[in-house]
Amino acid sequence: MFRIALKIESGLRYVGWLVLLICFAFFNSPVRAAATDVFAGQVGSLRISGGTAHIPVMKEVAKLIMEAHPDIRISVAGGGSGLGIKQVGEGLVDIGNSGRKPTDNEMQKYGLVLHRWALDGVAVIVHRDNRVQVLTRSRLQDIYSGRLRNWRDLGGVDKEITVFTRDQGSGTRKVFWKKALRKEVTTNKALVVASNGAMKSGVAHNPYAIGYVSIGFLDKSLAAVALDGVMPSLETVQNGEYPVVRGLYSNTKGEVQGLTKSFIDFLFSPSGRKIISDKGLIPAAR
Amino acid sequence: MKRSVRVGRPLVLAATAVGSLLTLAIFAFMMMLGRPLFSDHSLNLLLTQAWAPDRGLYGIFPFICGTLSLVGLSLLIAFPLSLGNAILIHLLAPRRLARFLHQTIKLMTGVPTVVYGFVGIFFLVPLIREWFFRGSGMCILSASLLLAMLISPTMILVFLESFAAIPTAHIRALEALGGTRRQKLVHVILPGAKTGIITGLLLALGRALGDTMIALMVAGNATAAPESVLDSVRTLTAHIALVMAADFDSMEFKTIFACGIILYLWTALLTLSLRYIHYNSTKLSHDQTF
Amino acid sequence: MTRLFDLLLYAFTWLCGLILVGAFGTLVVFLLINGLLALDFELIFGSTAIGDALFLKRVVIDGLLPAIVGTCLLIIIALGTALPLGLGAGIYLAEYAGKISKSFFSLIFDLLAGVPSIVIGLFGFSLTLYLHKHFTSIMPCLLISGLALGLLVLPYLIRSTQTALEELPTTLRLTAAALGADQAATLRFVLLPQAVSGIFSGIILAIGRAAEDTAVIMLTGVVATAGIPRSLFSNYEALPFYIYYTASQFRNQQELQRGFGAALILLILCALLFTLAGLVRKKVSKRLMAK
Amino acid sequence: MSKFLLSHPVTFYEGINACFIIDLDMKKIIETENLSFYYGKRQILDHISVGFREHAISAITGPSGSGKSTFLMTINRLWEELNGAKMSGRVSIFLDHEKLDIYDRGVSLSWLRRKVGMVFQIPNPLPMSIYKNLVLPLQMAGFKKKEYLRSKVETVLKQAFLWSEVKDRLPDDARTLSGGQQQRLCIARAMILEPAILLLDEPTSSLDEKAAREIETLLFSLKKHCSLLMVSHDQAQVKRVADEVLELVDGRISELFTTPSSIRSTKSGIGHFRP
Repeated sequence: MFRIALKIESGLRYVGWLVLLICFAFFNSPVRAAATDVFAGQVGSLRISGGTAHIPVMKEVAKLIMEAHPDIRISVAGGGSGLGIKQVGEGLVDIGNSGRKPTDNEMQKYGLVLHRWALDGVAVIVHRDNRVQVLTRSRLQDIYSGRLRNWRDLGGVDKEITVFTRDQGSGTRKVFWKKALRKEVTTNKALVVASNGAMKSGVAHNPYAIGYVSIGFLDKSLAAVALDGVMPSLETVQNGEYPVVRGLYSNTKGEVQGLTKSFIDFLFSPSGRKIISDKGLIPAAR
Repeated sequence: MKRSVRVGRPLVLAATAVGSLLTLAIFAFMMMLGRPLFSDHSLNLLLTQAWAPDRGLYGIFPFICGTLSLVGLSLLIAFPLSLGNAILIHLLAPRRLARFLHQTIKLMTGVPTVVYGFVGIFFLVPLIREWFFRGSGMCILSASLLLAMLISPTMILVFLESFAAIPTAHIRALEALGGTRRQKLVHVILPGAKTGIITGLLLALGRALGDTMIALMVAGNATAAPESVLDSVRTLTAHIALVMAADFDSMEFKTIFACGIILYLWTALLTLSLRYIHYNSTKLSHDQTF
Repeated sequence: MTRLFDLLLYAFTWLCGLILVGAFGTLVVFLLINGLLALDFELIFGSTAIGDALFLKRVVIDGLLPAIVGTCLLIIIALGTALPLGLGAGIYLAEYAGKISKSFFSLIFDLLAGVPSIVIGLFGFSLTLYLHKHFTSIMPCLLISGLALGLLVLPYLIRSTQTALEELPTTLRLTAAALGADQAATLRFVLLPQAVSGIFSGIILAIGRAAEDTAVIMLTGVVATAGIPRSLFSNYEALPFYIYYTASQFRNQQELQRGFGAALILLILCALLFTLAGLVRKKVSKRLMAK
Repeated sequence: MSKFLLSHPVTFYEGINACFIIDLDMKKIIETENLSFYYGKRQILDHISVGFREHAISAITGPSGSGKSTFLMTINRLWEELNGAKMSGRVSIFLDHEKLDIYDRGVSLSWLRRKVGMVFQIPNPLPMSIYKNLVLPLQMAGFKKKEYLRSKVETVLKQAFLWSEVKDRLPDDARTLSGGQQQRLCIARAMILEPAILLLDEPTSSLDEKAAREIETLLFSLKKHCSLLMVSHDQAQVKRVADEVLELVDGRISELFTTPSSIRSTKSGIGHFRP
């Protein structure tokens, strides 16, 4: 008898928990960010791919929207600018990001519409313990071409330089190659990574590494290198002192509409601009 | 009942046919999509040139070298390691320890390769970087060590199976002659397990050739052909994974189909040689019994 | 001389054992140290309330839930398509095939078993591109990945079905035949029920393989952020890709911790599956021995 | 012990194309004509022509390797499940006194094997419950009704003197039974399809004396339900149970004789030879 009572009691406890859980699920309604109200009532999915410098902003915006509106699904993939342009052109994604302006050829072929929502710089980075934190562009060329192999020659420790570079489709690579390396060919001994994020963590965890990332990825875990005496930062990029700058683009095929339009519009809204500057980039006007 | 006879056979035959067609379709598709490579560029250039898209060179020679050196080194590490472990478990270790080792190795076959890669990046790479004067730690050596860990369990299990398959009569005969454990090993077990050892080696080779994640995460993916074990390399598999994320109308994108075809052919060759060895050994044992 | 050889042999083999177990131990301990602390509800559900997440009321962004769900869905699709094919082909090879067709088809399936997973992923990807040209709505997605993974695990299923049937004692077949069973009835009433645990161990191995593989899904539609997929045609997240992605893209210590947690979860999951498969196999062979 | 007198050889031909008929009035159940059998290149049976009586226990004896078991397998065509075997000649069975060539194209294997049951040397219950073992042949033949299956199980278990021993443990694994019980179970399993002929391949050789005797008694009682053809190398057993005996040596007929008991029961024991 006692045993049965015990069983019932524990059973009840179960039910209690379940009820609590369900209440929790249904009444704990999310605090809706007013900024995403334009998405209210919209359903469907949005596919985004391409440039990896865009990812932190894209993820944050997607998170904000999806949390407030569970009926909307936004997927964010990397792949690089080249892939982004190609995929949006082929209709594989709704928004293709690129860290460079699509070429005229690309724009014509696919009928792309560009949305430049941020200004960005490409910063040279080293490990934060590295003593070498100032370089001239010709020194940088020496390092990336493989003519200069040891940090000792630059006043650093006696260790081989590990050169990081990006894959062929990267917009960051293209901008860096054109504006920082002045089209110097990169050594084929360089380690190749596939995204800004990978470049950042690769350099941050290797005391003898050098690489380059979007300034949005700069933080205390690594050291930015002053190029020709100019430290890469929001100000120097904005006032044009820092030489390696570019726009961040979100490209669509034809004029935007529906969910895609709302998403792009959000990037230019005050809350969108806030996210962009929170992520270390300079919001651009339409 | 009657109906199940009539339906059953065509049904399973259809399943077999679909499975086989898919297998062949893999090859056909890669040939189809990689065709421009064979017509525009001579195959020779593709296989011997360096990789420098900036200069219009789309050779995958460095990646072939990278793959072979990585796989070669990992086999060089894994083979003695596996043989030693197999001998230890089969012959030398006390029973309980042997069972423990055996279980551990079986468990190791289940470790996902991405986990090896993950631990490699955060544990092995910094170690290698500090131990050696040069290099970034993301190199052939680090990747081979991990790859050796990945393929050893497979090899050990095949070795053990072939050790166990040696007729006890042969071993008893040697024991009756007063043979020591070492003599048993040298005169009976190793010669008797020759086919099994080669089989294990080839299986492990196939596994190492086909692995993507360890090379992709740990070997550094540099596009130069390697000169030392501390150099960073890109394997054919990693090349596919990396360039896949590039613009797919370009010449470089098409090279990944060449990589795919090469990998397919290599593994097919391995499968065929395994067949051949197996066929020969069964024929041999057949001849012996009659 | 002999002594020395013996000594060297002992030293060498023990060293080998030590190295391998040591390496594996290091791996496990390293993951445990770094990942154990991360293992909690927040790892899986992120900042979303558990109830909301489970009832799909809110999207889990900072947790592993979408990745875990994605991996489970992949397994279901892969097994759902590969199982009928694998069982059918395995039964055909074991029971119906003639000598020549048997050796032909087993060669083909051996080839398939040898194909690297990235090549299978490439096949899935190029198939998608090809289909996309004709039907624009087809893109890399959950369904494509699941199908490609199905192709990856197909040889495991075929082989295990075939061996499970072939290693059944001949007396079983003779007995059934003597009782008036034709081939189909023998299969349905006697052989398959007997082979079921052997086949089951193959299925578990296939699940482990599908859960673990990264290369295939990397090429066929997995992404870093997608939430729990709504349809078969959407992008998705998966556990092994999450680990790969975190390894190179983590932005802070918290994300790295989650990566360790995910690696630990995947390791435990696969180890469990492989152990289970081993136990089932053991039971089978024991039973057959008893017979 | 000597319940039967020593048998007398009726015919003994070093023979080719010999057809033996024990009794012209006798009702035959099985007849073979020029039956030869090859396994690979080896000849197992060499032009055997012989007939067996209805509702009797016919025994086949001979040294090991003389082709006894093979002979048995030609009668339910079980040899066709083995690889590398070849057969020539004719084998017929008589159902309702109508002769039927069992190698005729129209004969379905499943049907034949339901009509010609078989019990093996080593008891071979399938690895499933006792009940499942018994109903399996019926299920495979397409019977589904639960009550019918149950009643049939009870009937055959009673026929096989096994009912009282196993009626409470039908769901148990059949392999938990003793050897003798297992063999009786197998006989019951074969009988559940109500065969006209029951083939027995040394059914008692793996059992102890006591279990063997039980089986023998069982076989006696089964004579009224069907005709039994049994391979046995145990001469004493043959004397105890067989109504007629065929002795094979090297695939040929060495002796064919009827035992006194059957002479009594069939009036005439004279064999006739027809070239």
